[in-house]
Amino acid sequence: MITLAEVESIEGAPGDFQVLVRQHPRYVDMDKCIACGQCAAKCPKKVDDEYNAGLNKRKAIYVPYSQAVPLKYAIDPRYCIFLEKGRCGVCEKVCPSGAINFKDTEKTRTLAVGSVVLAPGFRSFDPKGLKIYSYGETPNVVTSLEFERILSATGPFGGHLVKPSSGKARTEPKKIAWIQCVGSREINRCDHGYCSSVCCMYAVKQAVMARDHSSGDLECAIFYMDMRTQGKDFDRYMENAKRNGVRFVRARVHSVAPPQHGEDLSLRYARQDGTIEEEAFDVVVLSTGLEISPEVVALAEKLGVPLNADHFVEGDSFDPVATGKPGVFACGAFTGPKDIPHSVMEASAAAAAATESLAVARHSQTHTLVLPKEIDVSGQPPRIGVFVCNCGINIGGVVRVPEVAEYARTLPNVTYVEENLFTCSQDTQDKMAEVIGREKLNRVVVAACTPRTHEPLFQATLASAGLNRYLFEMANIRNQDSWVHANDPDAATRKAKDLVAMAVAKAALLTPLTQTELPMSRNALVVGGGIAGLTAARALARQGFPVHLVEKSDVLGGHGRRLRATWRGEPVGERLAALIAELEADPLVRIYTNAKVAEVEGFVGNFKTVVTADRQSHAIDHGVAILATGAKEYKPREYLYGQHPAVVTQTELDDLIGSGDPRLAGATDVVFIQCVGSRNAERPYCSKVCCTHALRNALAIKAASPDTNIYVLYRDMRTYGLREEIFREARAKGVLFFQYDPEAPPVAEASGDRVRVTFRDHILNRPVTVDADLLALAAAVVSDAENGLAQFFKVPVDGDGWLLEAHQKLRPVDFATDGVFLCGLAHYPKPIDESVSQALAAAARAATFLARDTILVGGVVSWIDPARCTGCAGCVQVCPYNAIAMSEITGMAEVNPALCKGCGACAATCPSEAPILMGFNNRQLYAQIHSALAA
Amino acid sequence: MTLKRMTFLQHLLDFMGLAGRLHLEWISSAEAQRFVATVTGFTETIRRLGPSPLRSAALRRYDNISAAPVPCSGPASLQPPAMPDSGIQIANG
Amino acid sequence: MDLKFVPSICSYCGTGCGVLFEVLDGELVGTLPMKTHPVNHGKLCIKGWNLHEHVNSPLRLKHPLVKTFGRFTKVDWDKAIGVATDRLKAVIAAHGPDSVGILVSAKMTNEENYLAQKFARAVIGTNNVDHCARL
Amino acid sequence: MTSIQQQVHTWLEEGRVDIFLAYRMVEGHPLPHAFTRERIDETDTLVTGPARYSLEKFATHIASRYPDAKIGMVARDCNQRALNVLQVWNQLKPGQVDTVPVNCCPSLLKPHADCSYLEPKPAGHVKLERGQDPNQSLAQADTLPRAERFDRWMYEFSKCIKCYGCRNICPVCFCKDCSLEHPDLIGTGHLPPDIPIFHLVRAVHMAGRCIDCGLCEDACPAEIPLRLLYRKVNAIVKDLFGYETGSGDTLPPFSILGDKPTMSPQPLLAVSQE
Repeated sequence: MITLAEVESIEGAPGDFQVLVRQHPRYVDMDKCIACGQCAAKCPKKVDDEYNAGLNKRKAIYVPYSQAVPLKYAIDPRYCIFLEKGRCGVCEKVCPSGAINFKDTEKTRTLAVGSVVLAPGFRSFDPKGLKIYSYGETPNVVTSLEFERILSATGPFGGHLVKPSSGKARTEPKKIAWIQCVGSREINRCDHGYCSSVCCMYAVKQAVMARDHSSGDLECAIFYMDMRTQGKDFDRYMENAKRNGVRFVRARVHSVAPPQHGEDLSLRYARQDGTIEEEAFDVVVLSTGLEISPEVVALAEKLGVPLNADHFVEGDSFDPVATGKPGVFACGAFTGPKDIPHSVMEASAAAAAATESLAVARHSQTHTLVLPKEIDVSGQPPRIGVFVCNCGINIGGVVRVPEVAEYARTLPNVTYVEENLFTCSQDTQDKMAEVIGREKLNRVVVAACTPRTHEPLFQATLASAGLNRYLFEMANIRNQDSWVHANDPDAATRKAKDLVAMAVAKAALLTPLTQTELPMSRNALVVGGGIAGLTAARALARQGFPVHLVEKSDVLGGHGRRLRATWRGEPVGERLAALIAELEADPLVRIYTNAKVAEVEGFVGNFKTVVTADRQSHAIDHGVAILATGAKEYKPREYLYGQHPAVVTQTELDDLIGSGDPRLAGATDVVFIQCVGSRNAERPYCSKVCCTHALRNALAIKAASPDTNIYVLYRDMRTYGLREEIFREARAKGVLFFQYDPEAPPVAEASGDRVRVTFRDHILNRPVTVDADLLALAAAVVSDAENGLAQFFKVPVDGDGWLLEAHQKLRPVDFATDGVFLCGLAHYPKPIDESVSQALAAAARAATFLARDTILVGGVVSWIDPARCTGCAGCVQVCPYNAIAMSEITGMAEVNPALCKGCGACAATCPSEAPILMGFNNRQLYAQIHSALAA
Repeated sequence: MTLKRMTFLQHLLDFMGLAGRLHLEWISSAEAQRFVATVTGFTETIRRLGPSPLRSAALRRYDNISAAPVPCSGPASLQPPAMPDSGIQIANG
Repeated sequence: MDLKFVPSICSYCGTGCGVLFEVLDGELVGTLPMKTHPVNHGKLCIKGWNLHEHVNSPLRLKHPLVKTFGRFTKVDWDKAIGVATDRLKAVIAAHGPDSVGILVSAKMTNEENYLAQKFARAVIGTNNVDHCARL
Repeated sequence: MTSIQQQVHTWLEEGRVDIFLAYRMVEGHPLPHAFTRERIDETDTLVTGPARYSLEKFATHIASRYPDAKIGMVARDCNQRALNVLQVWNQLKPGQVDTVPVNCCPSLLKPHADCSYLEPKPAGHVKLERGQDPNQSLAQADTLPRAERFDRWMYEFSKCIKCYGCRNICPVCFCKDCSLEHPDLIGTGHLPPDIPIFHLVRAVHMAGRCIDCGLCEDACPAEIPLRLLYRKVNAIVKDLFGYETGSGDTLPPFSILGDKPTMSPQPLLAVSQE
């Protein structure tokens, strides 16, 4: 990890780049810094804390925020008194590990790499230039980023909702307004024509959270043009917010007037019908958009990566992470404004794309660690070694460590006790390994910091000394003790003793646990031959893994076959044909059409799936599976669909446009109705693609016959991100837009060959009737989940029928079950570029498993004691990983250690304690409890 | 699952007359303030509830029974069982 | 599949609670209190509830055993009684009859217990005789 | 021959069941009896019995030894509920037990269930003064002041002689290894058992299982009002999760993970002491 660094230049060609990196001095030795915080506590220089949007202060020596990785301090040379004036140096004096190095200098280095991924991110739009919102003039107008910090537990007010103007009094606001599209969808004042995609959702979230944090009944109002909550479960969240009292006002805010008398801010806004309103709020949040910072633009220029007019990477829907420079890839907000799940998908996609050409070099630079043979400790009485850590003064400054060490000597089974300044330092590790051998220790307890960060290190030391790595226990006397009770050394010392006694009590009962290696099949199974499935299959094949591709119909291509063009205008047919041709020619890819999955068993690395294709059965051994089963178009029951020939869906309209249907050429009036079958009670989700799709078709009709009137009846136009350009173009070309209310939807009646559509003009507020030659319905995207595949792979499906990923934000292509991944429409409606990203991401995640020779099974997993199991299957139901099954032979439950993640849900459920979580078994836990209560 | 079990147990303990001594809250590692507020609040609750009645109740019970058997007019089976004088360890004592 | 329910009386103490044995394929698998028994009205104490455990216990003595050189060895009844007689005689001769105590059990019938106390008093000549269910 | 005797006779004869559990009179006592095809004439002596034993528990013993046995039994409502629960918990296969439903004496508390044991017994004043009245309703038990509730329940628990009768007789207790004998959870070697842990552990394990048959209270030599306690357990499960224990349709709430949580944790107790 190279921090504080900038890329100066990239030379060479894909597969052989030389990257010149300039690293700024940190002035703190990362190897020595233990992040104890003494330096920052004593540093006399206070500066604005950028992380908290300048709402509070930090010191000149600092970590940006508490979860920063690496957790190492840095000196900010802009402010450091010593670096500026040569005096002070307090941090150097107080640092217990001598980590301060004022002589640190800037370094440059050249890295040899095969591919480059650019993920420089975005910055929040600065509304200071927009005078109309009074931002910067009055403290109670804040940006959404500032408000985010106000709500945060690690923020300036500790998570309390505070009106910024109230100072030390910390009074709560009573009424907050959010103004959407500040610095987005705006070409007059800030030249950001695009939609920032994420602000609608974060504003709703902030309003809900603000109400949660408020002690009273906080009034929240969101002023918006279109609510763009097109993501998975976002609409549901918004509807919930509405029900729970968040007010949504469709209005463009004209201005925010600073307080005249009192503290209230006055909002002037125009309603849709043109009436002007004025309303008072005590805090106004500006939902600022995303933009690419000038530094990033400069970097792109330096590297020769072409950007579009909005400074985002010029993209390609079928290659969404590529840049104009071969071998250089981009992801995240740099390729267009996007939310977290999409960014995470793109990040994995970039990893997939960047490693395709490097696959041949895989494992060429890895080293294998050789460990000594494990000592057999069975039958030996416990000989516990206790290592108590001072952590510099982190622990030792509060807890009287010598006293704790002395106490540890009195505990049963303890044969060796040692006190260290830093137990985690390399020399201590060497010494620990030596002590284990010399003192014949067979259990080790380290009383120090958290196992979360340090357990693997100590376990490795045990392994290097020939002890099983599970004969180790940690007592966290830092995070749980010295940090908490910093002002009470006596109590902290007592607690440290208790914690050590508990760890020793458990350690005496530890047993060695084994991990077995299972072979890993290198084959992948991809279910679904649409764009997502094809892309995933191609990505894996390019990585060198054999792929079995299963398609239920007789041809590959899925929905892509019916689409004319992407929103960027790329011809889908051509690109799809090229993709299919590449796969058909690839010897690593085996394609099964007219096929379906009939049977699945096994687990990651060792799946056995039976696929039936053309009445033949194929047994496939595979290591991973990617589910890309797609979705289908809703068959509308609304608006005379199926009853009148002039009513079609948008996909059918694609066909009409593609074939140059004469009905279109002669049409004078065409009506589009959006949200048909979406965002209703039955399907409370947004189908995401229809707004853009409809506008693409509108533009195609206008291009062929500019005089055709096109009426788009919509609820919210969701042309998110750079798609907003299409919306602007459509308006410029004369497409007419009418917003309708779901309570009063348009009415369609047959009128001879035409369809008479009646709707309300939202500006004139009176009914309008159009006799349309053609009525095109934006039909919902509907899950195709009835195929039962989810049950085969034991993966969850949500209430709307979409496959449910492991984590909606951070693990968007994984399931809780290892080795099964998802992508494409089966996950949620999405346009082609996002499907391709997700497919690449799924391939990248799958490759992380396929690249291994073996998988390790065992360790901290559950085991069911047959002597206690009554076969009630209670544990089977509560296992979140489907790792437990009933044995048909014994009638008892059995754990598959390859699937078990050691969560212990089974152990907590069984009244007979039949499931035993190895390494955390009940005997060990009871011993800890008894030890804690005995003190 | 934890939520289900703990909520159930809270109701059951309330039925037994032991309300307020069990509390469940989800606090992430980033929510130090909330953790402090919760622990402080819970400590304060426990302090106001006073020491566990279990201890004193157990002692009172044995005192009464061994010192003065209460007369009973009902069927024999309803009388408190006789307690031997020795050999009893007091629960939670 | 032979399931029988056998009513009986608990042999643990003198109360005489009614029990019901659940016998599956000739194996005693459970003990239940007899609901309608006038003594216990469907209730039992922990000993009564576990009568079947006693019968099925692997620790149960099924043969006479004699301890020689610190180890138990299986012998026939004659031999066992012979050893007991010889050793008791030796002890009484050396230390007098009061050096012997007899402990009997509720697992035996009333008649057997009667015989045991007779044996203690009339044969051995001691009053050291006691019974586990002496409530 | 009564109609039930006739029906059982036919079932055995036709092979609908291999064994039929009901009662017959033995020396004046109604005792459970297993009727079989081999001794089919015994069906003449079949009675449904004024006494009540946990026939379903015998059925599980048969089923564990003969997994394919077809078992018949007379079933009151409580027997039926127990069968439902035992099926949910995999101790009996669905359809393995065929029942002849019988009605039982009406009761004020549960008009459709056999609650004969609830015949009001004269309660000694000791009991009313210090313990919990077994005949009171849940609502009554809930309205006692908190401190009194506590004292009365602890008094009840203190009577326990740890005979394990409540567990042994329970038709839905089938664990091989019982938590009530767990040396780390329940203190050993003293009476009464750890208060209130012993009884609360059992109460918690009854959640989603107790079919409110009352056999435990019936078997308790110390007359602890266990049925009242477990009725509360069932009421909590019903209030919180909408689960009707004994209906047997679905798995109980503690054995399924459920979807996204719809509950929220209870707030800290605002201490307003009664």
